[in-house]
Amino acid sequence: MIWLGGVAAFWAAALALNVWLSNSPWRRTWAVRLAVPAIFGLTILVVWEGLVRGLGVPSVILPPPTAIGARIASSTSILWVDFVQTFVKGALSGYVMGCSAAVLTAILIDRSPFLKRGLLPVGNFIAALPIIGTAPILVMWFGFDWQSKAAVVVAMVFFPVLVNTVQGLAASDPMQRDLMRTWSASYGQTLLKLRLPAAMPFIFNGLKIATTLALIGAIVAEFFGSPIRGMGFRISTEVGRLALDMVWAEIAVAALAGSAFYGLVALAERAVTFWHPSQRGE
Amino acid sequence: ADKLNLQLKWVTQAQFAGYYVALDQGFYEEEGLDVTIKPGGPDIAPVQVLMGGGADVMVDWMPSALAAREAGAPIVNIAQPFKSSGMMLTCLKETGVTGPEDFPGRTLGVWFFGNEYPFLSWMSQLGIPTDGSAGGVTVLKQGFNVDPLLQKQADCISTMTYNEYWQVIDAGISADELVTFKYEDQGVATLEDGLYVLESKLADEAEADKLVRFVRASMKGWKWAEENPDAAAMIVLDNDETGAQTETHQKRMMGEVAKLTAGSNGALDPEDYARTVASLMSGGSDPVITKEPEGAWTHAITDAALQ
Amino acid sequence: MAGPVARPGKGTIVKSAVIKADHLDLVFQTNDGPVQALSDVSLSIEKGEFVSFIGPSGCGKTTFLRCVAALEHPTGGSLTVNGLTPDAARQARSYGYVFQAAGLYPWRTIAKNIKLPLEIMGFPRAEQEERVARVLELVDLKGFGNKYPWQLSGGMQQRASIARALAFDADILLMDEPFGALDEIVRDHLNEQLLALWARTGKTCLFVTHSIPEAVYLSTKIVVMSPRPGRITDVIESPLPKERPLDIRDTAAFLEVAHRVREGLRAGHAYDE
Amino acid sequence: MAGPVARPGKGTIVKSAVIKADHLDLVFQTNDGPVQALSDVSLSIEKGEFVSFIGPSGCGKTTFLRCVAALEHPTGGSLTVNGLTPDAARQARSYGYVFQAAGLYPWRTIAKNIKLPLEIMGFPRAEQEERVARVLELVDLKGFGNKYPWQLSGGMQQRASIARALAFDADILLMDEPFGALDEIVRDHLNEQLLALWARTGKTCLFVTHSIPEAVYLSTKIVVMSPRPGRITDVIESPLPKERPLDIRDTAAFLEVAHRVREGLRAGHAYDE
Amino acid sequence: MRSVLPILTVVMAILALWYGAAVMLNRQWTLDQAARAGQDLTIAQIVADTMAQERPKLPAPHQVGAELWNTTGAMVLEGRAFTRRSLIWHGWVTLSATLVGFGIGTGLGILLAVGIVHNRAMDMSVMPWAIASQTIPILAIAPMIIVVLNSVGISGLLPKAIISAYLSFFPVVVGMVAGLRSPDRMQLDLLRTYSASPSQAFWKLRWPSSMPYLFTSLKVGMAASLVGAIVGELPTGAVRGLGARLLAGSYYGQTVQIWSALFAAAILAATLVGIIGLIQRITLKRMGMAR
Ligand SMILES: Nc1ncnc2c1ncn2[C@@H]1O[C@H](COP(=O)(O)OP(=O)(O)OP(=O)(O)O)[C@@H](O)[C@H]1O
Ligand SMILES: Nc1ncnc2c1ncn2[C@@H]1O[C@H](COP(=O)(O)OP(=O)(O)OP(=O)(O)O)[C@@H](O)[C@H]1O
Ligand SMILES: Cc1ncc(C[n+]2csc(CCO)c2C)c(N)n1
Ligand SMILES: [Mg+2]
Ligand SMILES: [Mg+2]
Repeated sequence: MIWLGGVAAFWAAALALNVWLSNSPWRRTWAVRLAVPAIFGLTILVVWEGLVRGLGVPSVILPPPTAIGARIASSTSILWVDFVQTFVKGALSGYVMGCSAAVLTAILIDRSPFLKRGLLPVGNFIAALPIIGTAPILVMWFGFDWQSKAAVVVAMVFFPVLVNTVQGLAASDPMQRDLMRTWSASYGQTLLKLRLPAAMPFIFNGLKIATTLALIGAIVAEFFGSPIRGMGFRISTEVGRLALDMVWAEIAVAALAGSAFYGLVALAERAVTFWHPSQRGE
Repeated sequence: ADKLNLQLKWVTQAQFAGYYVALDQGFYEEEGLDVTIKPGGPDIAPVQVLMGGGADVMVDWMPSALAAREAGAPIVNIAQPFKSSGMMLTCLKETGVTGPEDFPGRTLGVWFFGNEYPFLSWMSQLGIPTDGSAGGVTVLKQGFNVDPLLQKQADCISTMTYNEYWQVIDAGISADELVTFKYEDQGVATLEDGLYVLESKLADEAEADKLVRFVRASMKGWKWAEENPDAAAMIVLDNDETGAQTETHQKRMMGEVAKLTAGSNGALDPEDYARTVASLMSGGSDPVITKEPEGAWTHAITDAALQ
Repeated sequence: MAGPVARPGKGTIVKSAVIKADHLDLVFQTNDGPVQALSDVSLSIEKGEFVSFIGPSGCGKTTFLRCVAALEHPTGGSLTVNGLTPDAARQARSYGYVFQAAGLYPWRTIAKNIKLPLEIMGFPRAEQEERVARVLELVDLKGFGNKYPWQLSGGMQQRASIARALAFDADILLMDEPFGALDEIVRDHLNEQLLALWARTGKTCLFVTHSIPEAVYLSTKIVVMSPRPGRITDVIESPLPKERPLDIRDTAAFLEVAHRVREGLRAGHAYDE
Repeated sequence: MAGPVARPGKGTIVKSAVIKADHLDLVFQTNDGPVQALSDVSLSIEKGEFVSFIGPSGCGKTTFLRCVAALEHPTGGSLTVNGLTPDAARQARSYGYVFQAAGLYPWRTIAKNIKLPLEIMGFPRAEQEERVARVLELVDLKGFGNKYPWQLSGGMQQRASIARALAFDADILLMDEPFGALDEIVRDHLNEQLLALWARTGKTCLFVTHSIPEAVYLSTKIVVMSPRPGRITDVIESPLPKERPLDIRDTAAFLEVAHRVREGLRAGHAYDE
Repeated sequence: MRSVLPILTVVMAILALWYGAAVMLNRQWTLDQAARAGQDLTIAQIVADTMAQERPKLPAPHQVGAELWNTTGAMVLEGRAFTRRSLIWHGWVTLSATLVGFGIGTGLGILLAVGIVHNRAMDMSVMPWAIASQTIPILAIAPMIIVVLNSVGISGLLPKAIISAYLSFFPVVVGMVAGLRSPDRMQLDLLRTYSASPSQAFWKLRWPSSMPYLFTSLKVGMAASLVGAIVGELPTGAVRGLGARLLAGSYYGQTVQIWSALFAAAILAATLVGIIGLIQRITLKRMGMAR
């Protein structure tokens, strides 16, 4: 009861603090922008801890955040090895390959209306194939190590990026395209100087969605066969061993890495599409 | 009738024929039980379901059950319908593996998710490292099918006598192209499919009585299945909701499973238990369990059920 | 292919038509059925002329300019530019086009926007810089080269787009209401500048405007159009001299031309009740 | 609450100021530092006046109108509307605002767009219909009520947005370059209509324009502004009678006022070299 | 209808590639079998065999097609559309969880978006965590969700639906936040000059102008929902539904069954997305937003 009461009190206090902060004059500052979500996150953790302890939830069902934190601290080397295997080798390489292939394909499709009308609907259909089904097949084709994980990631990120890029390439203002025509610019010049820059906001939309997909894809693919390291391997193995604190430690790393990845791409977006109204802000 | 949920370790197949027979033939009903059988799957940890209250009884292997007990889950073996282990390591002959001494340097497929303990303790008894260090084996986390052997991604994979082995055969590889190492033959057998409950159930008299009736009916089911393997396989097939199981495979599986249950009347043989514990504790620097478990099994239920 | 030299003004000698439209028709196919945007438009423009197009909204002024620039293809009649098809003339990079809206690329600074056509046409780097500096000065935007378009007011953006069209010295300038967003003073100023540029370089200018004084002040020839379907109702050769100070707008000759234009325009509207 | 009565211009009789700005300042905080959009603006507008604002692009005309409509909040000085704060006046629904661009909602037909403020202010249903019909007629859009905005030309859209502002009969009309996108003939026509409406209803009008003749033709008072920072450089009380046929534009009195406005405007520009 | 020819061409190209790949990938097995039997095979025999294996590495298109027909159309003809061997029945099981999950996810997503747009504290604190939530591998926590829900007595359809809601709410939040914020400053200012209340502003401006975004996110959300339902089926004991079929096929190395379940899922997704597209077209046309 003490726990539950404490949780309610903390929650109310944090909420009040956040409402105050986000309406305060400093709401545009870096510190507050980071603090508000951090306080929100802290609230979740405290509520979680309180509920687990207050309700006596067994730790094989849901461990409290403190136990997870302790586990993270004591298992950094394992977590690092897993991170390298899954994120760096699997997710990142697949992300880079999948996204570049998608952009190149989009340019190809864009050159040919025939392909555009033919490939996009079929592509959308193929994108609807659930990865749970394709992952075992790709593991069968590409083996156990990170290559098959990268293949799953490629399959996952390809179509969101493709569709966004195709849409983006069509987004340049007709007047600006006419302008290029009056200068009798070549296709390559128009692409490089007008259509790609104008497509950037859309491409980044795809790239951002793809970051979370890449990580999920790499982890999930490991459920279907892997070497004995990697975040997905660890998660499924440790669930079987009832080491739920380790499972949540991996999940925490995944969430952190995923958010950081997303944040990096969002930063790159800011730098590249600084000119877009959505980036120029209020 | 008293409600009772049974959590299986894996999907509906002849491995669990005894329970389906008991349900189908009305043995549970006769005992005044209303049993629901929950199939498992690759992501289901039966202990978790038990702890979460989703099931009253679970089927699990002793290594993972004892490991869970050491991790703080108060589970107790109340019956052991499987006498022998069906686990094997199956290798392609063409790889040149002839005995355990050939393992170093090889790639071996292993099931994880709590099923890795028998393998790990075998390897540590052989003194072969599994962590990728020199002179050791490369371990792969094997998915739920036999692809790694067929695709030659592994030299050997884990199989069960009643299941995966036949899938390899079905895939067109004949028995004489395979080398198999049964855990039983290697002297590292650990107890498989036993029935486990939470300690608290045993303390409650009404619950304990329910369990007695459950074990009695289940063993009746098992013996029925052993005597009528084909009919039992058909019952399993009737209970498979995926519609993916085939008659041949289930009949064959039932035949193999019958060999494993043959020596058991349901009561846990303390010697088997002792051997399993010894095997699990012998793991050198990294044993599966570190100390002799206490109160991890009881004859109370079987004694009452079988008198 | 350099055409024979022209003699602008009222000269009587044989002239070479830079732009020659002959019974031009253009029909847009839309969902609601065909829209006749241009109907039987015949017009001949000589080298060095300054031609204004004036007419109510939707009469086809923009469409005609787009035909000249080969951005639209007539469905009937013939159109030649420098004796070539419009497409060939475009490939020869004969046009500078100023659109109705500024249309600057938001990811390029003003200077880089002006440099864009120079890059595409492959001017040497040093010359690019020099030309950018020159046209920026011409439209009074010196010092704003490093700003992004959204950091400028609407009028400044419009001037930047004019600078962009002037930078590569095309023979033919097509300008679609370039001064629409500007206030009267800036407009007067730019009118003067444009006239000076035209007099100095002998370019051929096609200029769309809604302002009668502006049309009269700038042009050697004023084309009045009427809508539905877009037709030319009047072509007025201006009697004004080539030298035109701003106060020429108060002379009787000027007012007379303006009056004729206004009458022509009014005929196209329905407010005569 | 009603503030003390102001004594504008040279008039000696006591009038009631509808809008009273006193040493108004407005500074925008931007990434590049503060931008002073309005500086020390003092102005008093009486009920029934027609006030035009004219000045170079970026001088703060729009900003001043937005302050009056409580869409922007001054950083210094005081501003009252009907003796209330602009916010309170807005809550009393005292304004009709016509923005620089039409800004119609694309998912509503023209009639529904005009009906929008009526719905929000809770007019009875029958009256809504009746008012929509009336203002559609006023701006010559009868028969177009069921069209969607994109089915109309730019000029028609602009007129629809004027109709929308007129529909609920606010006491104060704020119009930001409402006729910018229209050609001269349509513009003349709408000028006449607006003047007639104003004369009939006695509304107070604040009107931004870039056209000097338009400002002079419409206004009882012309406010000339200059940029950086936005200041009022001249306030001209028009000597023209209330009754104004279109050809009043050729009278000497008209030309004189226009001249004064032009001079005031020119002072704000840098083209004096 | 201009698209028919291009689509057919692309489909043909894919089928050709697919057949080629099937021959390449399945060849080894054929050769191994022949070598074991001591036979020599001609090319034609090899090709024929690669397309008729029982457990091919990559089943040929016609094998998948036949399996799909046998488990759907043929079942219907026999009047056994709702038996366990029918993909229609399994599809229905998945579909019901998908739809419930989609409903929950969409509702939640829209509510969150409304909150984010109207409340600055929510905007600043919730969005980063919504992003983080999507980086959590769902397959990892799905079993735990099922167990936790089980322990409070919820089982059956709902746990699966909750997982599919978890996957589908995110695209809806992102899309609707963008959509509800899409009115430009002038459109908002106009309402302020009328001194419209926040709810009037919502219903008369924000909501209608968010419609195009809503439908786009509904499409993405629907596809995500289906994936969620399939994922949710794996740890529920994998007894019924397309996920169970996939798993069972995978477990027994029955590639033909995997591929047919996979295609059934994709067809289901395409149909659902198509239906939303249709509603979108009708609605936007009614609203006058489609030209
Ligand atoms: N792409 C198009 N498709 C269909 N109709 C068009 C198209 N472009 C223009 N039109 C129609 O052709 C006619 C002429 O249009 P145009 O743009 O040339 O008018 P304009 O004289 O430039 O008018 P404004 O003064 O408004 O710029 C109009 O009725 C217009 O609706
Ligand atoms: N939201 C804003 N943030 C920062 N600066 C602004 C903002 N709005 C206007 N300004 C600046 O304030 C000044 C006055 O702008 P305003 O829009 O009032 O000009 P204007 O007189 O209406 O010009 P125009 O004739 O082009 O409409 C300009 O320098 C402009 O850049
Ligand atoms: C992920 C995964 N884990 C284990 C098995 C193997 N398996 C199937 S049945 C069975 C016995 C327990 O019921 C075992 C160990 C698998 N195929 N996939
Ligand atoms: Mg035009
Ligand atoms: Mg303005």
